[in-house]
Amino acid sequence: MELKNIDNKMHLEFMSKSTNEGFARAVVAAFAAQLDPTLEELADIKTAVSEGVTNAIIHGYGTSAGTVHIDGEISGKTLVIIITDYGKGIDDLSQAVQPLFTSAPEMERSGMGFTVMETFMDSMDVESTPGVGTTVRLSKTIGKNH
Amino acid sequence: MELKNIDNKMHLEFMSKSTNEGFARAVVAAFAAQLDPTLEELADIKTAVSEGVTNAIIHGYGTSAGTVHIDGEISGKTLVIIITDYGKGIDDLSQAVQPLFTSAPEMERSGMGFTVMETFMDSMDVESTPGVGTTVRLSKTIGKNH
Amino acid sequence: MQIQLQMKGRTLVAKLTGDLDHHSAKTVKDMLESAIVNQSAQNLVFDFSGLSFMDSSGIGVILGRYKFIHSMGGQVTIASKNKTVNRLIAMSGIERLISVYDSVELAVNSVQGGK
Amino acid sequence: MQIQLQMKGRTLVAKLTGDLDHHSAKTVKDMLESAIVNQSAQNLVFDFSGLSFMDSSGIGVILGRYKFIHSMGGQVTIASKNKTVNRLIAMSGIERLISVYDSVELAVNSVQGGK
Ligand SMILES: Nc1ncnc2c1ncn2[C@@H]1O[C@H](COP(=O)(O)OP(=O)(O)O)[C@@H](O)[C@H]1O
Ligand SMILES: Nc1ncnc2c1ncn2[C@@H]1O[C@H](COP(=O)(O)OP(=O)(O)O)[C@@H](O)[C@H]1O
Repeated sequence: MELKNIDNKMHLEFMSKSTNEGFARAVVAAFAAQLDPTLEELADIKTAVSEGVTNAIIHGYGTSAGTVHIDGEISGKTLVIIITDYGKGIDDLSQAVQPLFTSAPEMERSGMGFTVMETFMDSMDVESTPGVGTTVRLSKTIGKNH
Repeated sequence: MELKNIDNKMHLEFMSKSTNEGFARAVVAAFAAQLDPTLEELADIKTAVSEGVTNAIIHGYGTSAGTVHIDGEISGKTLVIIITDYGKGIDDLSQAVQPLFTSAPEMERSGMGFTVMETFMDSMDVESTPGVGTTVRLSKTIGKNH
Repeated sequence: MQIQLQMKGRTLVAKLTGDLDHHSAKTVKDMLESAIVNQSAQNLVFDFSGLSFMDSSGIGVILGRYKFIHSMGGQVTIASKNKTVNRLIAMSGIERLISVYDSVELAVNSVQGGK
Repeated sequence: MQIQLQMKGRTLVAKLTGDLDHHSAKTVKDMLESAIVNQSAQNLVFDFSGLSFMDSSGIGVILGRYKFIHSMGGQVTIASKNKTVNRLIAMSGIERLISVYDSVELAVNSVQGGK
């Protein structure tokens, strides 16, 4: 059983276009700012969000039009960010999260996206259904290391 | 008949809390940044958004919990921002938009919110249904005065 | 929002740093009210040189303090070079009651009758 | 994203300013590729001192240029003091191929064999 009081909540939707990667980072950074993160914590969060959003745009939707969804939640000092796409989904999830695995080497992808999200945040959970879409849930508690 | 090609689109929802006024300004500013506005144009947009969001929070929802919605749209050099609440609505709309009219003088409201939105943006349209909610549609074309 | 308070003679100079919106208005109001009373300030100068943002909630804060100071026979002025803030002030009509100056020095001098 | 290109001997120094993400990666890739060919650059130094953001798309850009330069017998180094960027680089394992230095000078000297 998990109990939590949600102090603040936001939901964002935007078109699956690469111009919106920077926009998504700015939105999550502005939301996280309420927790008074250090510059390094904020950089970690922005980097992780950038990975998730880029994946939704290039792997989830690719050349087809779509909408990326981000949910943000603050409970106490903990930030939860959920990135969802209704794109093509991931067939082999345990392979996908391996460091250096990429299905798009021709796009110069490094296969480090999931590894970055996992390392820069406290937790990462991925749910994906082929043909339906992908949800990445990231969380980070601010002020742990100071 | 109005025809337009939408270049970018976003939708934001957040809790009706005054902490989110600054968040909403930051989100719209980050979205508008794609249009390369001058600092003054950006300040105008942020001020107008702040008025609309503050109204939704204090007049629309007041002490009851609610969600504020913002839609953003970019077509060419034109930014459209739509702020919606599902709060108490406005009985007398033509009175409400008068400069200096406020129903909350005890909160030190100045009654200038609608006037600011109208002046700082190119257009403002308000739709409100008592007991249902209020929608304010603001638009501004960037680069008009330079 | 940060507020720095300073007495110059019988004039309270309040320097606001950050965003003056509905969210911060209540704090600003409370801090100014208690400072005016505790320091027996006669006049009030708003120093907006550190303000990064203001909306019409700021107009309410200015006007509220003006009413109190004015009822005691004092004066209120504003130091602001911020274009958007100054447009807001002009638009609201409070310029007829409260003058806006380029610098804190000019704003203070004006309420103290050039002394 | 802005790119400033400069030749130091046979080394191309590329200073990136702004955000290096998937959105800007393609432009950076194209500009570096044509500069390397046009200037007959042997080595490449990434100057990340002006970088405000980088994610794993940047790793792809670095690795892609490394492969090309390396196949021609040249070397790639990076000048970066940005903590988050350096953690990304370390995490990706490319540090085994590409050294990271505190300054452009050190990064250039290293590929030019201390000359
Ligand atoms: N949202 C997504 N939708 C579909 N496939 C995805 C998604 N996110 C990741 N993947 C798959 O997982 C792989 C690994 O992702 P990642 O670690 O981020 O590396 P990269 O983006 O560099 O390929 C991707 O190459 C892709 O095949
Ligand atoms: N979203 C809203 N929901 C309900 N009432 C509103 C809303 N927005 C504005 N109003 C009404 O219109 C009046 C005028 O609004 P405005 O010009 O912004 O001035 P102020 O916010 O200072 O009162 C408000 O006092 C309120 O009665």
